[in-house]
Amino acid sequence: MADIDVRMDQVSKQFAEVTAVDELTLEIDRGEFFSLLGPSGCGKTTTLRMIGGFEEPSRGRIYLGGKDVTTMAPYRRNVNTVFQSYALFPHLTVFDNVAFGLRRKKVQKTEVGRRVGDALRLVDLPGFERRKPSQLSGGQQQRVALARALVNEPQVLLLDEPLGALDLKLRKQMQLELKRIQNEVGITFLYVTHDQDEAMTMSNRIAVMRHGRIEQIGAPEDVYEAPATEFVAGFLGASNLLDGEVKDSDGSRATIRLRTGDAITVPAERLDGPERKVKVGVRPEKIKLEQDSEPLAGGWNAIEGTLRMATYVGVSHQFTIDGPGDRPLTVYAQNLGAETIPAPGQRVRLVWRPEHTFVVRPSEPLADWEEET
Amino acid sequence: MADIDVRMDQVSKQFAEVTAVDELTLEIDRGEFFSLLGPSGCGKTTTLRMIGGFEEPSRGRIYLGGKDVTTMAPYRRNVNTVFQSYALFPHLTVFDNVAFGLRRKKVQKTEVGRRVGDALRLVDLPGFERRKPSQLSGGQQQRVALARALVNEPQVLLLDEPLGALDLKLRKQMQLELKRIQNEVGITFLYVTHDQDEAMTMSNRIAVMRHGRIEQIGAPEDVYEAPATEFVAGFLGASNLLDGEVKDSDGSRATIRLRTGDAITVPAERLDGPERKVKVGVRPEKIKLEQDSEPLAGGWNAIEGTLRMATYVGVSHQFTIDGPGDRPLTVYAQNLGAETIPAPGQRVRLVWRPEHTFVVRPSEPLADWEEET
Amino acid sequence: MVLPGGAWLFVFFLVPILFLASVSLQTGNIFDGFRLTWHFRNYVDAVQLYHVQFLRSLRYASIATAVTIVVSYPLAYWIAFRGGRHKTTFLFLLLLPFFVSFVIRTLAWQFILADDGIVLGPLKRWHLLPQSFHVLATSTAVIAGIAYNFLPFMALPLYVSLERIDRSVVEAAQDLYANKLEVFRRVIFPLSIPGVFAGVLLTFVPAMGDYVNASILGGTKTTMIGNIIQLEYLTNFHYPIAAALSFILMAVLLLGIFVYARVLGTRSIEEYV
Amino acid sequence: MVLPGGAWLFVFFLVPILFLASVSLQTGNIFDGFRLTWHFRNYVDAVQLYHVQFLRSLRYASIATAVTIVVSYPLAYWIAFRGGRHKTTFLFLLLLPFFVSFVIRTLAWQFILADDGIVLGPLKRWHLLPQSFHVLATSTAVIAGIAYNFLPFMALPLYVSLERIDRSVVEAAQDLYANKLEVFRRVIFPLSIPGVFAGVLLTFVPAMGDYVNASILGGTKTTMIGNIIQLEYLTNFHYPIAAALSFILMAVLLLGIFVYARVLGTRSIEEYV
Repeated sequence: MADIDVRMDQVSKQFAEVTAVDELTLEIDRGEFFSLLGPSGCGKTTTLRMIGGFEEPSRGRIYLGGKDVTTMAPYRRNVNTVFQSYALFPHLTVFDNVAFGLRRKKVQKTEVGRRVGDALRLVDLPGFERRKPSQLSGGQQQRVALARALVNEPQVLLLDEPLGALDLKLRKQMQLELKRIQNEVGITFLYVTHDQDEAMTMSNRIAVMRHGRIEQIGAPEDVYEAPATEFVAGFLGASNLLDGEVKDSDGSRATIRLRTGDAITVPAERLDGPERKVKVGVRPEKIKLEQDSEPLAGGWNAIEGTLRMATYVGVSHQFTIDGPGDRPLTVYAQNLGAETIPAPGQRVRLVWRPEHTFVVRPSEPLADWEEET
Repeated sequence: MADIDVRMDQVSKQFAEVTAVDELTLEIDRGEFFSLLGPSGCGKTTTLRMIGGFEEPSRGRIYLGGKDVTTMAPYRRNVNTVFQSYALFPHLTVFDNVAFGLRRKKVQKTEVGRRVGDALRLVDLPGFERRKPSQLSGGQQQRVALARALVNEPQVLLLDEPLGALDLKLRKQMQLELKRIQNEVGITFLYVTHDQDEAMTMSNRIAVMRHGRIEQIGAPEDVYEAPATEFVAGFLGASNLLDGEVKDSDGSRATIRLRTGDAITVPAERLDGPERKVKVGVRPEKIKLEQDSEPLAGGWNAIEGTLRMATYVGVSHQFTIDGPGDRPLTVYAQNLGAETIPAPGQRVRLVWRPEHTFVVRPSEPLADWEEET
Repeated sequence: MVLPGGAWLFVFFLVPILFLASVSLQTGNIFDGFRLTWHFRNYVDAVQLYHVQFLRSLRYASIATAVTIVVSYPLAYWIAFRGGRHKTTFLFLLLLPFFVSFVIRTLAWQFILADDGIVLGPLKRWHLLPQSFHVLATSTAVIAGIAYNFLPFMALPLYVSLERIDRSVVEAAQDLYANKLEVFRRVIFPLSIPGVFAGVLLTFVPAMGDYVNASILGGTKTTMIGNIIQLEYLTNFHYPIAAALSFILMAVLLLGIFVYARVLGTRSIEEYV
Repeated sequence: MVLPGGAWLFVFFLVPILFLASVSLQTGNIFDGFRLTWHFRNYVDAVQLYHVQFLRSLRYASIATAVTIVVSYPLAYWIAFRGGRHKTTFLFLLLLPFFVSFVIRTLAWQFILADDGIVLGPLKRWHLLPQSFHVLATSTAVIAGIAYNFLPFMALPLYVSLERIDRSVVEAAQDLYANKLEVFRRVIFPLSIPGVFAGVLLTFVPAMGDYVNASILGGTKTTMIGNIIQLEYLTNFHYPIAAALSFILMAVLLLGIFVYARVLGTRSIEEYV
């Protein structure tokens, strides 16, 4: 079993009337890239701040490397944070910013110079030592913030939506860079984000949070391909959910009958409870669009619908289809350049493999404020 | 021929030492959804502001519906703008915000009430009349800004990165909504953005700008599949460019020899000049990854490389490959759930059809400031 | 914090006020000493004797405040919207005269406006003005002096409120068919109202209590309540009357401030402190 | 704008200054009138006669400014960082005493600190203090008065500069192993320096020219240059000497401001106007 770097044991945090974090229990392994993913207000940042020491839990204990740090002051904890706003010291140069933590720890002067140099090389900013933060672009400030935290070689690096202020191209580039840096330094990264692509691209494991609780925890593939709840399914991408009822189930396969009468086959292990009313879903890239005149291949799930809209987005085509009961369904098809695009209004058949079908527990609908960043 | 709503004739704008817009000539048809796409500082917003009347061109003429408006004050022009910051009047209610333009035009009181109601229904905000902007979420403010402009039924609606402040999910939703609204009202939309997906999803035509000039103009498919310059190729997505030299060319096909010796076939019409040194490219979703032991299908382009990294992003897998001369190449494969993923370090073959190969004019590399939003 | 905060208010606000209140209810004279006799009659006397000066102060302060608005609004507007890169330089130049001490400034003006001073002297000598014409010792001189001296207290909050107006909101109004006048009336002015409110507060309160302008630029017919308090206190040694007058003035001002803050919902004050 | 801006400075800044300069070079007396005789000797006389008061003013203003920093920094700090939702209420309470007129405030203090006043009277009667003990007419009283009266000019810019410090920068320092003292020394204090600079400017300049505190709370040994100017002008009618003194004072202050602004690179002033 791997060493555990961060352990939270039934941690709750109450702000006046609001429960920001609710009985959260979590273990993060040494060297892991772990993401807390969720909409704004889900408690992910509060969780991070409790580990950093900026908030004290109302209940529960927090352990870093086995040591109880629940009430320890931030400056005594061997963790460092990359803040969303970067929080660089505006009156200090890049060098002095990065050296700040080392100097507080009374590291020797020559050692400071060497380690700051290494950290700036790691984030690809050598030669920027004497600039002030205001003379840097957003992406460069982000790198300085990263260097300033990493130079201290913390046990855990906490990252609070560090890429949120960057534009799309730069964000994608920094995602790869962050992953590279984490591989290089081998430090445990705890990453907070509301961007599902970001979390999936970089993480070893993801915890999807909502209303202060973890809804699902697992590898990106597991969370994406087999979401446990309606909320997780919807938060990680388009999910094409349909209401149905469990009809019968043998050892390996179960049949679910939709309201419209179509029968959908799912792997039996995806049914995790005795409920008969369920929601089944399938990811849009798993669906093949066929003309409804083609013969139906055996062993595939199939439903029919009418194409409402086809959108060209370069790498792919996105189709919106009015499915059974006029429910809108989404299908993605890679833009291979050879496909024939059906025209809006045409009847189409959507087929996918039973093993790509998932079954979720229903969630309350998203509140207004959850849309906001 | 369609009516022309906006015509710019060799328009330039000089700010002190900087040429923001350089001899720009442009025609936008009535009812078109036209996007100006480019990095920040490319002159797209200045172009929009000149059409809105907030900047006066240094040289050239601007026509709206055939009428010369080059020096006309903004309040006399029959265009309306949706500002990036929304620019709602903070002291007025939603109703008064939307009614502002109608009242200035002395529209009758009952008519104002009716049209404001219609506009709020169009943007899906009925019942919000008496709120103040500060009581609305970002997405709602954006809708009010849209309603406030559309209610005046302008000849052209100018949109200056209106979705820039929204988060990803909301942005995607508003893109579809904007497209729907434009279909419904039939007004010409001139849309400014630095987000290539946004431009491609919504537009009839796109003008890609850089350094105050238009680099390419055309339908999203044309600009994406056959970019004219290296800059356009890179700005609209990953482009996998390789240096080569034109070897020979018959009527329909030309052969380009790469530095590494591989021969690439391209449609002859893609060569638009006598240069022999060219760059050829292919979009990452057009490439199939094969084991290099498989037999090579005839008529396809093929190069070999080593897989460096495979990234899971839910809907697709992204592969980074060290290609000929260790040039990094990108390949996307839709996550169909049935593919076998090659392991990093493995030798792979990248194959694609000649008709998906494009040839571009080289551009200067991106400057630092062009990365910023 | 309740304790140090309370101590602060107690020592620097309540003690002076309570002390004033106590003195204002005493009787006696400077030779025999004063005793607290709860002599509320002092207030009646103060009002009977000096209500003219009190109302005059109210009038002068109100007019001077109005004048500062009229004068400093265009200045603040121009600097905020047209100042460009030199905004702060302009603002500095605007405020430069006020870095010079209050009294020196006012004295210089007295020199200049004197009956045979640099302005009126030549005009009278050349018979462009009657010999009897004078500026000093008129209410105009006092009001102008007050307005001049308190101008920065109006100009600064106005500038801040105008400067804070989002430029794109102004452009949105232009875009929505508002001409220059309408842009100002419908958007810029309403959004600058917090600045006007703050400026009125900062100008009116000290103007009410001022006595330097009236004593240097004014005459016997322009005495303000501040002069009376000083006179009763420092010259006549009528401490109880002086205290009663101070107390009334302070009460009126504090009441005014509270009502005013109430009306604004404290919002605009909060924005400017 | 060059024109109206220039006109503004001309009328409200240059005219008074030039007029003062002219008066300061005249000779004559109040009965025979004054004439411009380029009598530079007035400056020599002014300095010879009153350099003591001038240096005293410098000293008092410097000490008072230092006192306001020491007193208001903790107050501003506490309100900015610990005030929470009630920040503006605390700030309002802090400033409340200063909404009361300058003179009334100072008079109340004179009442309180008088030799047989509410504080010293009982202490002396109970023989806790010698009969000869007094507070009024000492330099301590004058400096304390100045510091008290100009406190808001220091507290406000300090508050603004502290309030503007990004909280996450403070957290970053804590995160990077800085304890409370180091967080203050390395981050908060350096970032509040613009506020200190602005506060010094706004406190020192009026303190130098002040005469109300010295005349109400002080005695003959605490006369400041402001009192001298007033005396020479209003009582002795030595206009040229008064003008020369004013001119020297103004020149010293303006020179000081410019040097100061230069050192700061005008940045911190810009941030606070």
